[in-house]
Amino acid sequence: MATATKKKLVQWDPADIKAELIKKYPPKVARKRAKQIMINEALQNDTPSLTANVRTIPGIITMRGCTYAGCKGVIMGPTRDIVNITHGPIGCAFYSWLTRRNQTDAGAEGDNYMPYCFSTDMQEQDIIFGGEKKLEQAIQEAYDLFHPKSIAVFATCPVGLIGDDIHTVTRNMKEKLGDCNVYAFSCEGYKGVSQSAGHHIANNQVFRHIVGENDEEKPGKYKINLLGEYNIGGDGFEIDRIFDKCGITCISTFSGNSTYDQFASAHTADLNAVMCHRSINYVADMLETKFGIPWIKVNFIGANATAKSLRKIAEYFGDKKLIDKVEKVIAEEMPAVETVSSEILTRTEGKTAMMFVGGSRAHHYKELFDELGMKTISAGYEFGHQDDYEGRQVLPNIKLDADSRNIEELEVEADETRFKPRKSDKEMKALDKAGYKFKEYDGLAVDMDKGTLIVDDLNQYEAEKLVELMKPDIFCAGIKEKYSIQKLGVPMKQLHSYDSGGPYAGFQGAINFYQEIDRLVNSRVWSYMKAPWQKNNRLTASYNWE
Amino acid sequence: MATATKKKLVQWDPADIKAELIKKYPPKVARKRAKQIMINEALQNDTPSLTANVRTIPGIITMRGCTYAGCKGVIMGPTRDIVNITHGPIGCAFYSWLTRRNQTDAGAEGDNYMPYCFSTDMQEQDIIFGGEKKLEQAIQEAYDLFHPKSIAVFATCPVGLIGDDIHTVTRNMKEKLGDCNVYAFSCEGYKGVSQSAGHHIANNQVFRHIVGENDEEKPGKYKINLLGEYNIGGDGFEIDRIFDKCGITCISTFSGNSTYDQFASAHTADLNAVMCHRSINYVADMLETKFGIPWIKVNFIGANATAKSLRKIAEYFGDKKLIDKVEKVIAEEMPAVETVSSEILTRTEGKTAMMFVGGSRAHHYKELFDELGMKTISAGYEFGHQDDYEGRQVLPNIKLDADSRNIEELEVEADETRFKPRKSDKEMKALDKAGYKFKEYDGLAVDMDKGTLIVDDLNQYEAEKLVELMKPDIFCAGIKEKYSIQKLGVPMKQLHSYDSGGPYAGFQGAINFYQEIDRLVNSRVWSYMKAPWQKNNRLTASYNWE
Amino acid sequence: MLLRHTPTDISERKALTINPAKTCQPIGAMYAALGIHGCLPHSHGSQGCCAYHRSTLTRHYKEPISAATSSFTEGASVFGGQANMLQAINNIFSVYEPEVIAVHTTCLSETIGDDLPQIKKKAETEGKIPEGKYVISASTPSYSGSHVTGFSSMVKSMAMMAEPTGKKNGKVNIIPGWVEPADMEEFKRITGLINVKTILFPDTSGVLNGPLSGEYKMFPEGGTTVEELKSTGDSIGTLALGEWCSADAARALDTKYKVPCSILDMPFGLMATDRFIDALRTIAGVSIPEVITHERGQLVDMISDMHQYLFGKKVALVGDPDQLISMTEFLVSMDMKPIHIVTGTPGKKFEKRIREITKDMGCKVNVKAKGDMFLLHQWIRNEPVDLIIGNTYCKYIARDEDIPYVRWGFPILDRQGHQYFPTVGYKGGLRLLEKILGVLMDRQDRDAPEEKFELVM
Amino acid sequence: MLLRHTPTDISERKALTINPAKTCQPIGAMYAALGIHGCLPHSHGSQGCCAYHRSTLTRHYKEPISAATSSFTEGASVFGGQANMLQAINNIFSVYEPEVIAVHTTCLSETIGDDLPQIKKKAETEGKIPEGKYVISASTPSYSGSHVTGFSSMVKSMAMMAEPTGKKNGKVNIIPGWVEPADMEEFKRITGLINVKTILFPDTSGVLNGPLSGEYKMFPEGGTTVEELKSTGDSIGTLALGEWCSADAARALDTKYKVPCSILDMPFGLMATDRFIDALRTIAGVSIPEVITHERGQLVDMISDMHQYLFGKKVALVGDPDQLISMTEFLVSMDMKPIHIVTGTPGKKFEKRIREITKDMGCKVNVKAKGDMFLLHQWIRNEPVDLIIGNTYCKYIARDEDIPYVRWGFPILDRQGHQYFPTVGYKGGLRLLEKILGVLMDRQDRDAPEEKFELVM
Repeated sequence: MATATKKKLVQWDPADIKAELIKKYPPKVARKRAKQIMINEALQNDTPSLTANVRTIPGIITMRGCTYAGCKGVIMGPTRDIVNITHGPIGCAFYSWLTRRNQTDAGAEGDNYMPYCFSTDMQEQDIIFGGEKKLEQAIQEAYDLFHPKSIAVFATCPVGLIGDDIHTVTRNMKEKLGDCNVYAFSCEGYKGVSQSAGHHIANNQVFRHIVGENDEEKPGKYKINLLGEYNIGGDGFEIDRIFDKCGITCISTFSGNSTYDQFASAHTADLNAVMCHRSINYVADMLETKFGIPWIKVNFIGANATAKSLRKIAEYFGDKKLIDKVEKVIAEEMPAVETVSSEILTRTEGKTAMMFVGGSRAHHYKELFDELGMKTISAGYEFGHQDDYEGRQVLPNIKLDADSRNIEELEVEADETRFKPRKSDKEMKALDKAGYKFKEYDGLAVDMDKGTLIVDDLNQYEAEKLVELMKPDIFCAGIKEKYSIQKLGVPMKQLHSYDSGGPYAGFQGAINFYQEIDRLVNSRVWSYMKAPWQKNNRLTASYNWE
Repeated sequence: MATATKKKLVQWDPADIKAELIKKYPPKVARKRAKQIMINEALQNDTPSLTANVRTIPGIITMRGCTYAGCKGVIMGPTRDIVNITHGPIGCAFYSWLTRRNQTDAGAEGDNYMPYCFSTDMQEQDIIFGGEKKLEQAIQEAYDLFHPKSIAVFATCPVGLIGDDIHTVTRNMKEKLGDCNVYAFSCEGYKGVSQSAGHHIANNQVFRHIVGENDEEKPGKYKINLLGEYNIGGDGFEIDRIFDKCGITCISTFSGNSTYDQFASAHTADLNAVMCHRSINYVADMLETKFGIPWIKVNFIGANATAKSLRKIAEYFGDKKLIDKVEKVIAEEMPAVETVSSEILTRTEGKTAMMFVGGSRAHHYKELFDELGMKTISAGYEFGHQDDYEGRQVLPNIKLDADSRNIEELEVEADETRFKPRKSDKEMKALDKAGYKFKEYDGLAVDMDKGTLIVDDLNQYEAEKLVELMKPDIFCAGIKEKYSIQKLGVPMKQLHSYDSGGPYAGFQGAINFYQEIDRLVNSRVWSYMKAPWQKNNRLTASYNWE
Repeated sequence: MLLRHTPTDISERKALTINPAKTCQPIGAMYAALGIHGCLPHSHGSQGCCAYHRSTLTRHYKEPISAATSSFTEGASVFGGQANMLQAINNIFSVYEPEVIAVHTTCLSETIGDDLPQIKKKAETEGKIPEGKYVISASTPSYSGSHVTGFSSMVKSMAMMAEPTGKKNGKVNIIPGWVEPADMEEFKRITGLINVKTILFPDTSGVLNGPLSGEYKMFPEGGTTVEELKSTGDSIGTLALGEWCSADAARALDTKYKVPCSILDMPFGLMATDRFIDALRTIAGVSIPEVITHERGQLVDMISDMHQYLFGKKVALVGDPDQLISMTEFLVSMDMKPIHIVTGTPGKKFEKRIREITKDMGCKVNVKAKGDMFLLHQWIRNEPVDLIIGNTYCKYIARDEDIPYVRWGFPILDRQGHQYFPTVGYKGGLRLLEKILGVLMDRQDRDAPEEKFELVM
Repeated sequence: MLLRHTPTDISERKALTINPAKTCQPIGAMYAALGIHGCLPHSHGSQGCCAYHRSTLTRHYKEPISAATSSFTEGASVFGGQANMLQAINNIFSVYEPEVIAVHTTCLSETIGDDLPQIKKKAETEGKIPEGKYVISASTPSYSGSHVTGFSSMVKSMAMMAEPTGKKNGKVNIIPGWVEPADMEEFKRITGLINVKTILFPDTSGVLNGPLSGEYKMFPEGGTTVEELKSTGDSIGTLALGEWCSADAARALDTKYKVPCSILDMPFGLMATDRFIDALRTIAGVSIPEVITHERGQLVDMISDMHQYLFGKKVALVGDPDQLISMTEFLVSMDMKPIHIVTGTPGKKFEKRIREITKDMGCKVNVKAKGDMFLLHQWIRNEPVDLIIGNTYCKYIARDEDIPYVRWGFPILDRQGHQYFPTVGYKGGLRLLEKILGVLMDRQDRDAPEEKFELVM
C-alpha cells in the first residue's frame, strides 16, 4: 500500500530511485529492467545506452497494447471513409470501437464509418474449419450495405495461427467487386513487442495499396503531407486552421481526420512534415525514395514548437511570400498565448511533471510543460525505439532482435514515371549550408535535464514507486494508469486520449493545455483526501458545545 | 386503519351506509351531516330535501378551499392579460401560482402574465399600520414594469380585518394611470362557506368593471358567450375547435383561455351558453337583464352531451344553414368516438364510480361514465348549492343564511342604450312552443339512480368509509383526496385538474377520457399491493431447492 | 417565452414581489408537525390555508396529507376563533383519534389576536383533550418570516414538549431541519453506524414516503413519538442542523432545560457533512467506522474523477437559507462558481455567510435574502449560467433561457425521487453530484457537433 | 447523423456483425476475478487483450483495474505459452503478492491449445506458487459465448475452490451474476436485514467503487475471501441469480458437492425481486422484516402514482440476457411495451423467455439473441420507440433518432452513478423508475408547446 500525500518533498538521488524501482524484482527481471532505466546524461551518443523496443516481461503489469491496436486502432482508425472489418472473435473490434477520440469531420453528407464497428465475430467452427469463407461473405455484405470506396481487413491473433489467407481473400474480393479497393493487414496481436509493430504493418499496407492511386493534381500552393498526426481531441483541426491561415496546402494527413483519397494523393505533395517520428518515419523515407519527397521533423505541440515548425516549412519552400505570411500568423497568434501563459505561469512555475506515453508524445509534451515553467523530472515511452530516445544517429547501431525482424520492411525504389526530386541539388546545398536539416531527430534524452530518469516501457509497479518517491505535481500516461496514480493524490493527465480535453496542438491548443494543467495542479480537490477525524483523531467524550 | 382490498363485493343498503358514515361523529356533527347526505329518490321537489352550501364543520377534514381560491384561482386565474396582484402575505399568491392547469394560448407575442405571481407580500408593519400605501406602490411598480391593459387586486384575510380600502386605492390608481383599468376584489378567505362565494365576488366585479367596456362589433355569425368553462387541460381548446367547425362565433369565454377584451365585449353576443351552472348562472341572469341576452344550460362533457348542446345552440339561432352544419359536424365526429368507446366498453361496462367534485362537474362527468357503461353509485359537490343538486325550481324555496347574505348580489337593470332583446316575443313563443327551455337546469339528483347516495361537502373520513363499504372501481375528487383513496387500492382521478390529462370536453375529449378511465380501472398495478409473503406467509425451513 | 415580460434591466421594487422564493409560515409548521408520530396538524384560520398547504405538500410527496382547519367564517373573524377551535379539538379527537394535535396560527387568527395557549387551557378545563393526548401550538402569522421560520416555530413547540426527569438518557437530540423523509432516514442510518443514540425530531420518514399496500393509515408508523419528545430534555445535548430551521428549538432546550447545543450547517456536500460527522464523533467519543470514511472517500473520488466537468461552471441557486449555505459551500469546494443566489426568506446574515463562502471565488456574486425569482431571472439574463439548482418553479427560467437544471428544494411538483433518495451526507453528496453531472453532460452531448460527440466521458 | 449509413431496410447478414451487443469472454472472466479479495486477474494471451479489458473496465468504473498478461510473442504463439505463464506466475507472486491469481485464456492460447491446469501443476511442482497462495483458471476462448459466459466460467472456477469440510456452515451461497458493486452491496444489505447468513461471490463492492484517500491499494478491502470460497461447499444451498451468469457455478457445486441450488432471475424490478426475497424467506424460515416490505410498498406506490407516464410507452432494450429478462418483466409489469430487444449473447432460450413475458402485451415484439445494435437501430427506424435502455453505445442511436435514453448495462463509459447506486431490489427498482420517468418527463417538458407546459406532473 503506497501513499503520496505530500510530506515535505524529500531530496532524491536518481541512482537511489533506480535501485528502489528494481529492488523487489526477481534477479532476471531486475537485470532486464535495469537496462531500460537510464539516468540521463543528455549526451548524443552514437551507440544507444538505453534498451528499448524489447519484449514486455510476462506478469509485469504493462502499459502496452498490441499490434492490432497499433494498426487498426491508431493508424487506420482515424480514416473515416474506409470500412474497417476486424477478422476475428468479437472482442478486438469491440474494444477499438470509438475509444480513441480521434475526431473526424465528415460534414453532413460525407462517408463516415467511424461510428460503426465491423467484425466477422469468429466462432469455434471458424477456428476449426477456417474463416476465409466467412470473411469473404462479410466483405460482400459490407459492400452490399454501404458500397464503400475501400474495405480494409484486420487480422486478430487466431487468424494467423489457423492460417487464413486474408490477403488472397481480399485480393479476390477486390477483383470481384471492381469499384472497391480491398486489402488486409496481418496485424495479429502477438506480433512484435508493442503497438509500434502495428503502426509499421499499417503504414506498409497503406503505402502498398493506397499511396499513389490518385495522380490528379490537387489545387493550392506549398503542398505538404503531415505524417504521424492523429487528430486526438481535434489537434489536427487546429493545425489545419493554422496551415490554412498560412496558405500551406496539406495534401494528406497520416492519418488524423483523413480520407482514402488523401492517402491516394500523398505522393503529389512536395514536403513531408513528420509529427510522430516513431509511428511513421519509415513512411517518410519510402515517400522520399519512391517519389522524391524530402522530409523534416516537425512538432506542433507547444506554441514555440509550432512557430518553429511553421518557419521550418516556410524556409523549405523558401518563398518570401510564405515566409512573411508565416511570420504574420505567428505574430497574430502569440499574444493570446502569452497572455494566458504569463498569467498561469505564476501558479505552475517550478512544479514537476512525469510523462510516460507513446513513442514521441512524451517528448512533444515536454515543450508545453517547459512553457509552463514545469520541470519534467522523469519520462519515457510506451513503445518508443532507441532512436526516439537518443536520436537518429544511433540507428546504424541498433541491433535488430527477432521480434523486430519479424516486422516486414518494404523494399521500395524510385518510381520510374513519378519519381521527381522536389529540389535541385543546388537548392539542397543552399539549404544545407543555411543549416537546414532534413530527416533529423535528436530524440528525447538530449532535451531532458541531466540526472532526470528516462524509463522505457514503465510498468504499473515502477510508476507507483516513482510517484511515491519523487512526488510529481502531475503524471501523464494513459487510461489504465490514470486512477492508480490519482489514488495517490497526484493528478493524472491522459496524453493518449487527452481525457475529455483538447485540442492541445498549435496555438489555441497550447492555451487549452495551459488552462487544463492549471486546473489539475492547482485544484483544491486534492486537499480533501483526509477526513477531519483522520487528521485529528483525538477522542473526547466532552464535546465542546457552543 | 381502513382497507379496500377487493373481497367479494358485499351487497349494501344505502340507509346502512349513511348510518355508518355518521356513526362515529359527535351528536351535533352527526345531525348536521345527516342533512347533507341524501339517499336519492330522483324526484324533482320544489323544496330542497338536501342541505348544501352551508358551513364546514371545524376540525372535520374538508375538501373545500376558500373564497380567495374561488375568486383569484378559479375565475380570474385563466385570463392571461390581466396582472393579478394578491394583496396580503405571500402564501395565498404562492399557492395559486400556476397550480390549476387552466391552459392559455397567448401565441408568440401576446400578453401572458399567467406564469407570473404577483404579491404585496404584506409584513407585520403593514398589518399594524395598514397596507394601502404598499398596495398603491405595488400597482405602480407593476404598471411601470409591464404597462398592462388591466390590473386586478385580490384581498386576503387580513386585508378586510385591518380595513385596507382596496377599492379606493384601485379607483385612484385607475385614474392616475389613465390607460390601465384597475379594480379590486374583496375575496377574503373567511367569507362565505366555500370557493363558491369567491366565484360570485369575482363575477360581480368582472360584470361591474369590465363587461360592456368595448362596444365594437366583432365579426362572425352565431355569436355566443360560453360561461363557466375554465379550459382545464385544454377543454376550451377542444370546444373552440368544434365551434369553429360549426361556424359558431364565441365572443367570450368566462374565463378559460380568455382575455380582458373578451369580457369587455361579452355584451355583444346573442346567446349565453352556461357550462358550470354553479359558478356563473347569476352572470347569465345579469347579462340578460342588462343587455337582453338569453341563456341556456349546456354541457360539453360527454360526446352525446356535446352533440345535444350544439343542437340546442343551433336551434336557438334557428338558421337552417347552422342546423345542417351542426349535424354534419356531429356526423363527422361521432364515428371516431364510437369506435373507441365500443372497444373500451367491453372492459368498463358494469364498473362503478364515485364523484365528489366542484359545483357542476360531478353532474357533467356522470355523462362520460354513462357512456362507458359505468354506474355512478355515489356523488356530490364540494361547493354546490341546493339548485345544483335538485334543480332551479327549488331556488325560490332556498333559505339564505347569514353566510350567503354576506355575499353581494348586484342590482342590475336594463341598459338604456344597449339593452336589446335578441328574439322577438313571437320568436320566443315559437321556441317555447317547440319545447325549447331557457335558463333551465334540473340538477344532479334526477340524473342519479334511485338509492344512490348524494353527499354534499364530503369529507376525508366519509370518503374513506364510502370506499371501504361500497368499493367503487374508481373515485373522482381533487388532489387532497387522491392518495388516501389510492392507498386503499382504488384508482383516483382528479376532476379539478385532470391530474396530467385532458382535454376531456367535446368529442376528442370524450375519447381521451374513455382511454384514461380504461387505463385506470384496468391497470394491473393494483394487483401488486400484497407481497408474496403477505399472501402466503407459511414459514418453512425446508426450501424447495430445484 | 413563458416569462416573456421579464426585462433585462433591473429596477428596484419596494412593494411588489414577483415569483416568490418563499411561501408562508403555516405550511412549514404543518410539515414539521407531520414529523410527530400520530399527529394531526391543525390550521387555525380560514379553511383555504389548510387546503392550500395540503395540496402543495401532496403534490410534492404524492402522498396523502391529513390536516384539519378551524374553518373561520366572517363571524369567527369578528368575534374570534375560540369557539371554532374548541369545536375542532373535540371533533378531531372523537373522529380521528390522533395522539397530538399540532395547531398553528395564520395571518387571520393572528390579526384578530386569538390566544392559542389560553384556548388550549379552556379546552383542557372543558375536558375536550382526552387523557394522554396532547395539543401543542405554534404562532406562525403568514405576514412574518417564511415557510422556513414557520417550520422552525413548530419544531420549537415540539422541543417544548420536553419533560425532563433529571436523569440523562445518554442520547443526542438531532434537529434535522427542513429536509426530505429520505434525508431523515439517512440521518438515522448514519448515527446508527456511528453508534450514537439519538432523538431525531421532527422525523417525516415513514410518514411522507409510505408504501402502497391496500391500507390507508392516517397516522403511519413513522414520526418522532411523544415519548421521545418528552425525553429531549434529558438528552446530553442537541445538534441543530441549520440556523434558520433548527436553532430556535435547540436554544430553547438549552435555556429552559440546560440541554447544551451546537448549531451546525445542514450536512449537504463534503465539508458540511465532515463537520456533522466529526461533531457526532467527538460527542460520542467513538471512532468513525470504516464504512463512513469509505463513503466519504467515494464522494471525494467522484469529485476528483469528474472535476473537469465541474470546474468553473457558473451556477444560479434559489431556495432556503440553510440549504443554500451548504450547497454553495459544496459547489465552491468543487471549483464551481455559484454566482446568483436568492432566498425569499429574510435574514441579512444569509448574505453574509454566502459572501464569506464565495469570497475566494474570484468573481462577482449576486446574493439576496428576501429576494424573488423574478430578480434571479433578471440576474441570469444579465450574466448567464451553466446550471440552475432550485425548486420546480425554476423550470420556467430553465426553459426560457435553455439552461441545464437540477431540481432540489421545496416544492418539487413535477419529478419523483426526492422522497426516496437522500441528498444529505456523503451518499447524498454522491447523488447531488450524479444529478449535477448528469445535466451538464447531457447538455454537452446535446450541443456537441458530430465530430466532437464523445463516447467516453 | 452519426449512424448515417444505417438503412431502414433490413437485410439478413450471415457473416458480418455490425455494432456488437456483446464482447468477448475474457473481460467477463477478468471482472469476475476482481470480485475475489486479493486477486490479480491474469490474461493468458498477447498483451493487447489485457490492455483492452483493463481500459474498458477502467472507463466504466473510473477506478484502477490491475491485471497481468502472459505477453505472448510470435515465438510463444508457435511454441506454446507455458514458459510465459510460468514466468508470469513467478513474477506476479514476487512483485504484487496477491492471494490468488485468476487466469483466463484467450482465443490465442486456446487456439494453440495451452493446457492451464497442466501448467499450473508444473508451477506447483516448480514451487512457483507460494504456500497458501492460489492459482485458479477458466477457459474463456473469445470465439465462443460472450463476456457473459466468460464471467460465468470464472465464477464457476471460483466455486470449484470449495473445500467441503462435511460440516454445514449454515450459510446460503448467493451468486449475484454480473451486476455492479453497488448491487452486490445491496444484496448484502438485504440479506443482512432478512438475517440470512450468506457467501456472496463474486463481490466487487469495495473493489471497484473505492474511495480517494491518498492511498493506492492494488488489492482493496472488498471481495469474497478465499476462506469464504472454500466454505461454499459447506453451505446449505445456492441461489444463483441469472441463468447465463450464475447457473453453471451453482450446478457445479450441486453436482460436485451436493450443495442444492435454485436458479432465479436477477432481482431487477418488482416481480423478480419478490421471487428473490421470498426464496430467502423460505430458505431461512424467517419472516420478512417490515423495512423490506416497506421498501417494496414504496416501489409499488411510485409505480401507481406515475403510471400515466409509463402506460403504453414503447421501449427498445439492448444488453445481456439475464438483465434483459428481468427488465422486460419489470417494464411489462408497469404497462410499458418493450418491443425491440437484442442481446449479442447466444442462447435461443433467451428469445423464448422474452416471448413468454411479453405474450399478453398485445403487440409485435422483435427479439433476438446473438443480434447486434445495427439490427436494433434498424428495428427502431422501422418502428420508433419512446425510450431506449442500454449501454453507452446506445447514445449514437438515441441522438440520431432523438429518443429518450436511460443508461443501464455494460459498459457505461460516459456517466457516473452506476458504481454507487444499486438497481437491484426494490430500492434499485425505485432508482430505475426515477431514471425512466426522468427522461420521459424531460422529453414531455422539452416538446410541450407553451400552453401545455406543466408545473405539476
